Amino acid sequence: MAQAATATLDTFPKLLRRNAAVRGGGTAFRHKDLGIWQSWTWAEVYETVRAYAVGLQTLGLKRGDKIAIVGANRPRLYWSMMAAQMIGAVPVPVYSDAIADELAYVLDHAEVSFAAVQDQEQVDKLLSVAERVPRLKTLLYDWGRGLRDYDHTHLHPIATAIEQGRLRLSEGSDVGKALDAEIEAGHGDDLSIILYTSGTTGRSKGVMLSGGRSIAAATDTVRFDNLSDADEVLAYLPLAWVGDHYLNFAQGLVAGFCTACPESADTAQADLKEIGPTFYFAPPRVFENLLTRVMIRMEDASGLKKKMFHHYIAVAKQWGEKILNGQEVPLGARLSYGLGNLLVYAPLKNALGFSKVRTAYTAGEAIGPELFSFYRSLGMNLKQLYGQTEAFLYVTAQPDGQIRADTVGPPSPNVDIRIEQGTGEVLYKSPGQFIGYYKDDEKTAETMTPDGFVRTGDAGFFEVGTGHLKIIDRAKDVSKLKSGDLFAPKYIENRLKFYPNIKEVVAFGQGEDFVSVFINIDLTAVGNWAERNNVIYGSYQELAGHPDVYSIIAGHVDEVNALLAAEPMMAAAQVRRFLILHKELDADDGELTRTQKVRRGFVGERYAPLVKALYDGSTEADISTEVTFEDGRKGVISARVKVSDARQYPATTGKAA
Amino acid sequence: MSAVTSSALRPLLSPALMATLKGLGILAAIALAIVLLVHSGAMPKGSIGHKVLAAPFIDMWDLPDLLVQTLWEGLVAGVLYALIALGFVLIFKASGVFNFAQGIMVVFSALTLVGSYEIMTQRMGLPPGTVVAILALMIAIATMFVLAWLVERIVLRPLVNQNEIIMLMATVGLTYFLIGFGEYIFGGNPKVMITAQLGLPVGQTQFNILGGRVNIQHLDVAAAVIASIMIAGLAFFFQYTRIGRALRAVADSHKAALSVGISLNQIWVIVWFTAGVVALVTGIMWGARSDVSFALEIIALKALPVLILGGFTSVPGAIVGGLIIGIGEKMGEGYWGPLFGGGIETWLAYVIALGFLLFRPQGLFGEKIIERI
Amino acid sequence: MMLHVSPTAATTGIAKGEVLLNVENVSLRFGGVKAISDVSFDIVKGEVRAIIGPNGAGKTSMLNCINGFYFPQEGHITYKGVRRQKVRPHEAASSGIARTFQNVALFKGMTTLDNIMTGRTLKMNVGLFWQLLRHGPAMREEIEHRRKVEDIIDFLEIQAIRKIPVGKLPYGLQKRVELGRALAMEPELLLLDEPMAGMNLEEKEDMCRFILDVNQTFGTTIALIEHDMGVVMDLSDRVVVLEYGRKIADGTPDVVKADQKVIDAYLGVAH
Amino acid sequence: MFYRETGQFKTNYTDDMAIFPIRQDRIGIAIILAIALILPFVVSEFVLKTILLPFLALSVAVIGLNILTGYTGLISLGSAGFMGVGAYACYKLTTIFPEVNIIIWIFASGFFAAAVGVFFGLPSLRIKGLYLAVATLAAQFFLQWAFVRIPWLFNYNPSGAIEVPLRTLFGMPITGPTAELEVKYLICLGFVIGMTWLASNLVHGRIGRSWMAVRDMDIAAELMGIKLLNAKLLAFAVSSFFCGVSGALFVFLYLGGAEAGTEFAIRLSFLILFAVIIGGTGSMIGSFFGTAFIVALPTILKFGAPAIGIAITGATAEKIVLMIIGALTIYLLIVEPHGLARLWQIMKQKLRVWPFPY
Repeated sequence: MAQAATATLDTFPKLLRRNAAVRGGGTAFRHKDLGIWQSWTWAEVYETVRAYAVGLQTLGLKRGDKIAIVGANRPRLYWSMMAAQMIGAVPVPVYSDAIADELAYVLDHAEVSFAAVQDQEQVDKLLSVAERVPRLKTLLYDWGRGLRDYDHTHLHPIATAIEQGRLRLSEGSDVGKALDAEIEAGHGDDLSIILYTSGTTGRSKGVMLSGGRSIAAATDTVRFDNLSDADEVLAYLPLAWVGDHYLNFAQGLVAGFCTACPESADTAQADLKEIGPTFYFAPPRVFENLLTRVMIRMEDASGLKKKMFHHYIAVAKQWGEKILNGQEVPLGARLSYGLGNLLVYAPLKNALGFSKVRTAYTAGEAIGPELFSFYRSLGMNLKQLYGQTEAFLYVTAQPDGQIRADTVGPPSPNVDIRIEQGTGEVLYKSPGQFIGYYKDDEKTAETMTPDGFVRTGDAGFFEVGTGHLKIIDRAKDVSKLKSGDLFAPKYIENRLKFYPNIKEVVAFGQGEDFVSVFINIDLTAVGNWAERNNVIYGSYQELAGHPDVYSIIAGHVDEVNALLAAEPMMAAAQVRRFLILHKELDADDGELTRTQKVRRGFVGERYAPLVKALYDGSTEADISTEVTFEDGRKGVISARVKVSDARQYPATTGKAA
Repeated sequence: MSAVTSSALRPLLSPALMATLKGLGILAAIALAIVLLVHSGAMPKGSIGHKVLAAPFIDMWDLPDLLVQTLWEGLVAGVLYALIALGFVLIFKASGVFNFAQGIMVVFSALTLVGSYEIMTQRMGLPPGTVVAILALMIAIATMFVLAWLVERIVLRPLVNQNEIIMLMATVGLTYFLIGFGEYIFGGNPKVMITAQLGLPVGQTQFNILGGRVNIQHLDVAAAVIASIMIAGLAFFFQYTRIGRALRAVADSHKAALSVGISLNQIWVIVWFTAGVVALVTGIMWGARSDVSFALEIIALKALPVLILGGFTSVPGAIVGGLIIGIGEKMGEGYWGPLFGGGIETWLAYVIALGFLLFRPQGLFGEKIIERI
Repeated sequence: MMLHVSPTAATTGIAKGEVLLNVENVSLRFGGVKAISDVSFDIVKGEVRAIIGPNGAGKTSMLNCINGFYFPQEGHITYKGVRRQKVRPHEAASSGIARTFQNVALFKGMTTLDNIMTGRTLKMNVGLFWQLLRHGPAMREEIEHRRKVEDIIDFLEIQAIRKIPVGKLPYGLQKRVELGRALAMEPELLLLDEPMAGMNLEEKEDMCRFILDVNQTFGTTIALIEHDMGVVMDLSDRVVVLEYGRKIADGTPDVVKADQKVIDAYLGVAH
Repeated sequence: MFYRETGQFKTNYTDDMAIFPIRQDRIGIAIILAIALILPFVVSEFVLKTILLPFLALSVAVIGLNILTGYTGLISLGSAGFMGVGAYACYKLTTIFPEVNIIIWIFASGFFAAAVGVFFGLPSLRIKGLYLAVATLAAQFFLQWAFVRIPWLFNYNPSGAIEVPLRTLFGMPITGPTAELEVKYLICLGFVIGMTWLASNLVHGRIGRSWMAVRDMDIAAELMGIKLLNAKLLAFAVSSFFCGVSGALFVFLYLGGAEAGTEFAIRLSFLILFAVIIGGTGSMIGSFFGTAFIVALPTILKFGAPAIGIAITGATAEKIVLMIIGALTIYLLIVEPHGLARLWQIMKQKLRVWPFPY
């Protein structure tokens, strides 16, 4: 059926119409609101979106117009996208926690004339940048608290827009017919959405995606993971991120599964548990935080329980993955694992809300092998994928049975990959790949090769024998030490970040004599350690500078150096000096991207005195930095940071490479 | 005694006096109304109204000797109620615990006394007499001390700062434990108090007055005297000894008590021990009037209405309340009881207390509570 | 989502800007101690009225008179044009006066949800029979009011603590729940006794926002006692200043701030 | 550990406000009910008679007192008296109108107890705490006296006791000496289930919230528009109703004609209060725990000790039982002043968050 239908199902509105017809009674959306899971069937959503589309038309939204979507995951914001697409307008989801400056840039660049936002907070934010976004005329909001006394000439509740649309649809059949015509007028090659990438450098770029390609890509992966309308996901990732748009929106419409929206950010964890999704995606740091919390909570358990927990976790470590992969396992081990499942794994998954997860993905950065196999050993089918906004997510993904922590798997269905000679850069051609960057042909040309391949900017190679792709680092970041030895900063950073005590690492070494790193400690993990050892601290800064903390981190660096020494290509790039930063790297200060990736260059400039200290042999250095608080105020923090030396290991396998 | 108690009474006098005057006024009005009703013929002889409102008073007038006898018996019962209530008040003041076990401590202590006397004379072959009785008395006192110490250690200390209901239930638990323990050690059969052996007077004297005869048990006189001495002694103890002052301080504030240099735990032991001794004295008196057995438990509960009348924290209140209940109960039983088929003694005290509660919830000597929000 | 809690103003006939409550020459004594002497002021429908003054000035006693915990010995309180005789707290409640307390008077053993549901008691009237069965009208009523309570929970952003016993909540959240409980009564006059006492800056800002939102969204008249002068000046339309049970000033925040008596008695001393 | 709540979400308020919102709890309740139904056919007559029947009959009274004490915060020491009212009311009703089914009368006798309860609850408006406890003692002693002294109540039987007549349901004897124990048990069980259902319905709704509001903070409750007198009297009425039904069950289905006047003595009042406190105030399930504690413990001690070879006479056993009940009560209060229900709750919470400790 799908095959025959896809020919015409080339836009999301058409898919929505299909879902309403095929599974009208099936649940399309849930939202924990007013204490219960409000639910909408596909038929209801279709009806509502139609009404909303007419309402938007009435307010003046036209084909080709851009409408910004700002807010948390809420059904009405998803419907805003659907309704806009229904009449040929282009939704532009924007990160809701973006600061005013970024927001103004994106809205202006995208030439939005409409915006559908969540609540007063977003309305205020948009109004505050209104002068810089001259085209923005009409605001719609989902939740009206505090907005009662606002000037409502250009401000409308979404509910009212829907009501008006409904009214017009009921007035005469020609309105409905006109709408049907609009749906039909939509074409697979039309611009479907613009997703702004946060970008590790410079301003955000608007990635243009077409409906036809998006659907083609989603159809492939839905089949790849056997997703169906019996599945359920919890939408908690930022709306503006490709992951949410792909995994929840596109796959949801293609497979017809139910998308559940949490009540609020505070309750997301509890809501996850209530819903019990069957398909789950989270970046490695989420899994890492969860594991850290698990371990911390277990610290407080009684001795016997702790013993039991660790015993069965060890059993799982030994046998769990093998059992999950369907390998041969002795009966005794199977029994022991079964008992562990009863006592530990299943209850643990239940406590985390993962009981019903059939397929889980992680992506975005490298995941620690320990971390990865922890979840897999519990019987949770966690896999890795490698993707990009420009590809509309999937470039590679791990099929069941070929799952490893150190690769990102073979190419996804219908994806071609080639590795550029010399630079090692990964290029791909995928069904979902983008049309181009919005209003930036230059960048588009840089990224897309004439033969239609897209540059990922990442360096990697195919593993011989398995055909799995391995990503080392950003292609432009892979560089050489003064000695000419290879220096892949990300590789070192990731190795260090696998330790729960370390939250963030920035490695330096390009053109230098040796490698050195900045370290951010993880306040939760180290704070917990401090509590248990009666170490008193008043602030992050104080804890970071504590001598005992330095010696803990030195231990981790030491271990990583030993690991690096064992790898021929990396042995020369051991960490010689490190320091623990006095503040947490923060997206508000521009040190991280909105997706929490380190902006290495920026950090290097910002903390230049510290970098200098790493290489000039001094044992401490003074630094003062300007910080931005949540409310936009700025302040300065100053500190004296200690620099520490790390132990070096001889290359164990000799300099073969 | 008078000097001591009156100084303790002084601050309470004005509200108490007011209440008493008010009460007397109301009583006088009621009496006048009854007289008028009877004289106007509205209540013919034999009518319910006459039976309830007039006949008992006419009886009192006609047989004054019986009235005196009843009043005396009420007085003695009242003194004993007052003693039990006193034990409650002591503990409540010092530790805020409503000691439900006070009544059972009365029985338990008396049983220890009689029981150890029995064991010494019958099983150990010691010669019956005053010497052994005094020895038994000392054993009983020692037992009460051990009990106080154990209660502080095992019950109060772990439960400190729990709410009053929990504390009450703990003492109810203690009650059950003591009943079981007492019966287990000394057997469940009623025992006879060793009245004579303790040197208490027995026998009775008859007075011919008011055209009739009034029987006065010597023991009752002794009971009244001993109770009075006891109360005076306690008042003296509270007023003039260091520990006594600490105890009073603790009632006001725990910190103040600590500043006197006595730990709260010690205070509790002392208070419970004191209450134990009071219980022992009560037990001897009561045991001499009837048998010693746990059937006395019901009588011990009578202290509760006494407390309601007098307030949980007032020593004079306990005394006055005890007398009112004792006399009221005997008069009620004697003059109105037959109208209800007798036996109203079991509940009359409570109903009297209830009546008071409805019209003066703070008790006879309590201050009017202003609830500030 | 639009809020479903509707202001009751429409039914009372007192228009915005008219006098809702008038305190005339009220005096209150405890035994010989005078807590309030001859105080008069009015509260106008729709305004935020602050009552300020040093400790012991009689502010809380004033609120207690208004909602029936105390009966003033002299003077009158006129509410909605009716001069009140002795009014019991529950009667004050049914006439549309709600209240929060200085030291949080929540029902500690109950959840946030149940606490706020309690605020709906007056609006619920299905009898014992259906309550026993918890079906039919009783359940319908329960659900109807649950919806309204959920609106309040949403409004105050306390979804995450919906089913947690309030005794376990931090102080700031308890205050918020208490406000929620008062709002559940859909009051016409809301008395807030130091709504921001013991809160940190962020919590105070939140609470300010909620109070203003309540005032604007539902048109609820608010009388509040507060110590934080900044908050008072920001929030209130008019301020009455008490000292030792007497009124020493009354007017807009600016006027009061400039009043020499106030500066001497209060601002100069306490802050 | 056995609680796997992931994926249990509520899409409407009816489900969300259900008394057992967690599926595993519902399954547990179903299992317990199933066991309760087959229990009389598998246990010995002795267990049925000395443990199960008094357990069921008393549990209704314990729930009743829990409504008053646990939910509304008012202490009563007169529960046995109110039970007596139920028993005598039922006796009078069934002897005056023998043609009406006894089950209806057992239920109806609750109304008489409720009326008496309201009367004795009147002082509760003005007095609180221990003072109220003493006031309810007045009820206890007065009622106890009335049961003995008013011969009309026991139909002038020379024994001075209720003589439970033979009554049938569908032709099957359910009360009186010829009734089968199993039948009595099942009737009792029916009452217990029904009354528990009613009680938990009540405490989960507006009335229950009013009670708890009065208990937790009466000033604030009044401010919510709750009339304190009404709420308290209603609590007295409902509580006494439950006690009354319990009393009728106690005499008609458990004692079956023993001398009832002495059964409803102050000690029983205390036992019921014990059960409430030990079981856990403000908890339905706690009421059952508490009842089990006070009913089963004495029997187990009395008959269990000889069974495992400890030779004690019945009389000694009774004394030891008293000691143990007393000591255990104190111990429990120290370990968990909020009763067995709190322990159960903690355990349940542990199971829910397993393997985590909190």
